[in-house]
Amino acid sequence: MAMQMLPPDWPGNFWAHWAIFAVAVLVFVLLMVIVFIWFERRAMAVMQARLGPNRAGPFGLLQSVADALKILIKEDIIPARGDKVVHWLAPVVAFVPVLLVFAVVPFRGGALLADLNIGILYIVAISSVTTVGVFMAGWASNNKYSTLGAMRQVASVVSYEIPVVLSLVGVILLAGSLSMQQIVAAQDIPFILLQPLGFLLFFTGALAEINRAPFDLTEADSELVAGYMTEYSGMKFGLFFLAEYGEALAISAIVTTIFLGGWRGPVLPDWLWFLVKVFIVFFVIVWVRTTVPRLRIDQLMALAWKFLFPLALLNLLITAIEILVWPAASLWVFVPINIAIAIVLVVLWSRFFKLGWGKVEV
Amino acid sequence: MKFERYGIGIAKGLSVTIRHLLRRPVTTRYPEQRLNVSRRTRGNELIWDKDKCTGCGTCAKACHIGAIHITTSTNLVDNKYEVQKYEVDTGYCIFCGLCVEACPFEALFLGYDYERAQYRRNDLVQTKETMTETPQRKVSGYFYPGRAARLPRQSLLVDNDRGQK
Amino acid sequence: MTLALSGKDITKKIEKKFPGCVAEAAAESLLVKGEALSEVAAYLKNTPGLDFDYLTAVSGVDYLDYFEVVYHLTSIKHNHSLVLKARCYNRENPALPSVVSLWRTADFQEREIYDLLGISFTGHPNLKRIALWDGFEGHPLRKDFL
Amino acid sequence: MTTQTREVVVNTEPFVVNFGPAHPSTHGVFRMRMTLDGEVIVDMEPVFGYLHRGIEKLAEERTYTQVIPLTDRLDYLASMNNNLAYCLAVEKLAGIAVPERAEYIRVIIAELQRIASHLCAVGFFLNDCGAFMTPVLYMLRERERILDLFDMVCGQRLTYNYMRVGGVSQDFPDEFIPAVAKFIGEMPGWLDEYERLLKENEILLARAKGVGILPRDLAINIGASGPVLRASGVPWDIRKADPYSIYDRFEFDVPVGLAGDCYDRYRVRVEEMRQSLRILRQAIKDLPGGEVRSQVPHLIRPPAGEAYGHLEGPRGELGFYLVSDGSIAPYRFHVRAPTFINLTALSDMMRGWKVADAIIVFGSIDICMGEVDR
Repeated sequence: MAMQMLPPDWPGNFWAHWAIFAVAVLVFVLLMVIVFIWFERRAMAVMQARLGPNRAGPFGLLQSVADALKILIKEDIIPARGDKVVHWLAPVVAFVPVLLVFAVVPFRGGALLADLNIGILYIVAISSVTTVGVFMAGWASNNKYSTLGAMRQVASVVSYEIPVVLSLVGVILLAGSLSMQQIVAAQDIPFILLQPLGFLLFFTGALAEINRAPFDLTEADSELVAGYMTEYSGMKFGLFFLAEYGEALAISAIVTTIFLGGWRGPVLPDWLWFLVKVFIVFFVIVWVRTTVPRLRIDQLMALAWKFLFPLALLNLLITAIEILVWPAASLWVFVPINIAIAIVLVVLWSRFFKLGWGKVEV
Repeated sequence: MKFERYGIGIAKGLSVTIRHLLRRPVTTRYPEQRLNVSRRTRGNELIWDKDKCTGCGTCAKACHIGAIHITTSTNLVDNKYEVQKYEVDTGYCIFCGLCVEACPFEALFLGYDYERAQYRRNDLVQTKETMTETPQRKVSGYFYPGRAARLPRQSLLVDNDRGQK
Repeated sequence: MTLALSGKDITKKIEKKFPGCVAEAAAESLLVKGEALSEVAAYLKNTPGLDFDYLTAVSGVDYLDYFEVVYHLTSIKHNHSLVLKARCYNRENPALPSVVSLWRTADFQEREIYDLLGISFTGHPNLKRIALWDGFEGHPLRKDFL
Repeated sequence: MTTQTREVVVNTEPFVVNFGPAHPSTHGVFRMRMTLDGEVIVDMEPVFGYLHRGIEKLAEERTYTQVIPLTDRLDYLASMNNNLAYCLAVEKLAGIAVPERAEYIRVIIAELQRIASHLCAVGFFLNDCGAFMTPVLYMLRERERILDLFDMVCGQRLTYNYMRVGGVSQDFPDEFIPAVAKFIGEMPGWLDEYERLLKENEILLARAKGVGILPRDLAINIGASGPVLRASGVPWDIRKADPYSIYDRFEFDVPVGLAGDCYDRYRVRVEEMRQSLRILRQAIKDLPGGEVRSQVPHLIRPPAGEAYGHLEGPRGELGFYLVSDGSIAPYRFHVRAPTFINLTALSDMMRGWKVADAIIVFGSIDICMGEVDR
């Protein structure tokens, strides 16, 4: 498929380009979050032998719109002795970085807001700002559950940042550049085949960072009621909800761009490929969330430091060796080798990886 | 966490959930689809047979909450007391069916209908007039197998019956 | 089949050890004087032949002129059971020695009897109301509670 | 199990958190006042009584038959067993014989109720571990089949009021036995699938194995009973130790755990479901015909005296201590509630573990507040 690349400042001058794409990103994110919420509830429902939303609109499509309206109307309670300004600011600080991440994601045929040559570095930097928002929420709600939840979020994000970044570095080595455009261009073979271990590490780490599925410690409803979101209601809670699903959308978009070859695909038009892959990745996230129980906070930490982090280093080492020693060899040769290495490493490492049992003599 | 099972347990769990994508959901959409209730269901109303009732008051004594209020005339007409007031306060009644079992003359039955919610509490009190058997107000087969035979068969989840439209 | 030991043949053993503490030995229960309760209970729990290590249930009954606390004891090793009773006669503040030190299962049950019947158990670690809130006066399960 | 001792360098000051009556995972209105040092639980004090309805006082002004609807409300997840335990106590008190067919019906219904109750226990426990609602919904689907059968037999789905002193209130309808046979045929398949969902799940193993251990002698000392006691390695099951009604005619075995941790309690409950299916198969096979209730006057007037009738409920030994003074109402009605007593060691099992473990330990004991508060 000939890669028709859109010129970077497509409609001529810079400001028109920026305006069009800013609006496109905003509409894309909000619309996709609404569809994601419906998609998750529907997919989980079918997997749990029930129906899911089917009352509002055909197949319940307007359900998330109805939820959004309901949340808009709901009264907005601010805890009495909480820190009012920080309480008001927290959802904004949590949601805005999620929007910023989409500036560098190439949607179709290389159309993106800003073709930064440090695409991935920008994504990793911006996505860790949400943690500040979450901690502000935890602190400002003057509620024990929120503080516990916020501290757990900070601890988990800090410890999962490193395996995530290291697994991305493996991809950068292969693609030869940080910019998302180049990465998509370099993916004649989707990097998921070349970097299976990198994909596993990134996916697990990303799940922990957006605290979904087995790592949803921060708003573990069975322990901390709703974690840092306990004291929020009305539109502020809506923003946090938007942020959570926005992050899931961001992670799916990043995984599609980096590991599944972005908008490139044989038959279908390129924008459709991007959407299909994003939905597939999100389905996997929902699928894991439906099945797997939750990890305890100290197991979460131990998994990050004792399992993901060493494996990420090893993966980086192996990729580097491969690139240096056989630059010329066609990449298809490496696919079976890398998959085999990934399996061996996981088996070997999990042989003697054992968590402390967490009972503290008190 | 021992991973020496290398994530096989998680994979098995995932295989179970994905398999449910191909199965029909088990739930029924209530207002549109309705399940047939059991033939012996203890619906939330009582049905009283005027001519069989002799006004003996055994049902009122059997009720451990005192939800049945009955007053009869004092004179005996062909060994029956003429019942002036017969009220059941279904707000108090827990539908345990002890009154139906206690009635020696088969004059009291439980209803088959389960949608009798009211907006005001004293609408819950069933008086003599609203307790007779009518085509809408069917009698449940509780404690009387003969009447159960006339009711539709119960839709059982064991037979994968999701109720009819 | 759990063999229910009759009060009579247990009394002979107990009389030898603690003379004069068995008030009355019925067919299937054994009435012990209030103050001798803890020694007899300890004896029943620790002697090798009996070793009632499992206190199934503690129930209080208000017979108007005295309160009676009934201990259903079971031995898991020998699979036999015994019903031990103790009475306290004054109604203002009835008291009995607590058996929490022997069987921790009595902890909540004695608190419940204290809460609903008003029998206080001396030696109980934290004897306070369990089913009702602390400000509640009176003991509902007493026959004269209206 | 290795425990790391940790000397406290930074003197953190423990704070008290109320896992209050209205908390998503307290299985009803139950409050835990926890003193926490960071995430680690230093001490925990259970507070209950929010659901206290004074059932023991209510029973004293009702006739022996009118008390049966009250026993439905004790352990509302296994109310058939409550009815049965009460009827056994009254039959022991008044010396009433129960016809053969009624005995078999009681065993069939009690074992179906045990499966339904264990499904609840396992479903809510896995949900507390964090598996987001999937085990609960699979469990509700299985339990729905049993509730349909109970609805067919006695007309209600939760408060059955089905057993009577001297037998059962009504006989089975004729389409009941084929439905139960179909259920017994399918249930092992559903159970295997339910197990494949989470049985060897590494995260569940990590969260539940070795957590909240109840040692064997402490389990006996606190008078624990049911799966909690058997998971700690004590093979004590009233159906085997003191067989009531006709349980001595069925052969089944008693699953016993080893370590007494949350995972063992979960495994013991799942194994017990399989054993109940085994009993059901035998009971269905030789269900005799005949009367379902012996001739009992409507107002039973047992001779003055006392009796303690107990049975092996899904949550443990459920006993009724009845004192009768010869009148038509029980003089004293005391319930030996298994979960009320199983909670005695809750603080010992939780001390030293983290907040997330507290929820799992509490979930694995499978309490039912109706029975705890009475």
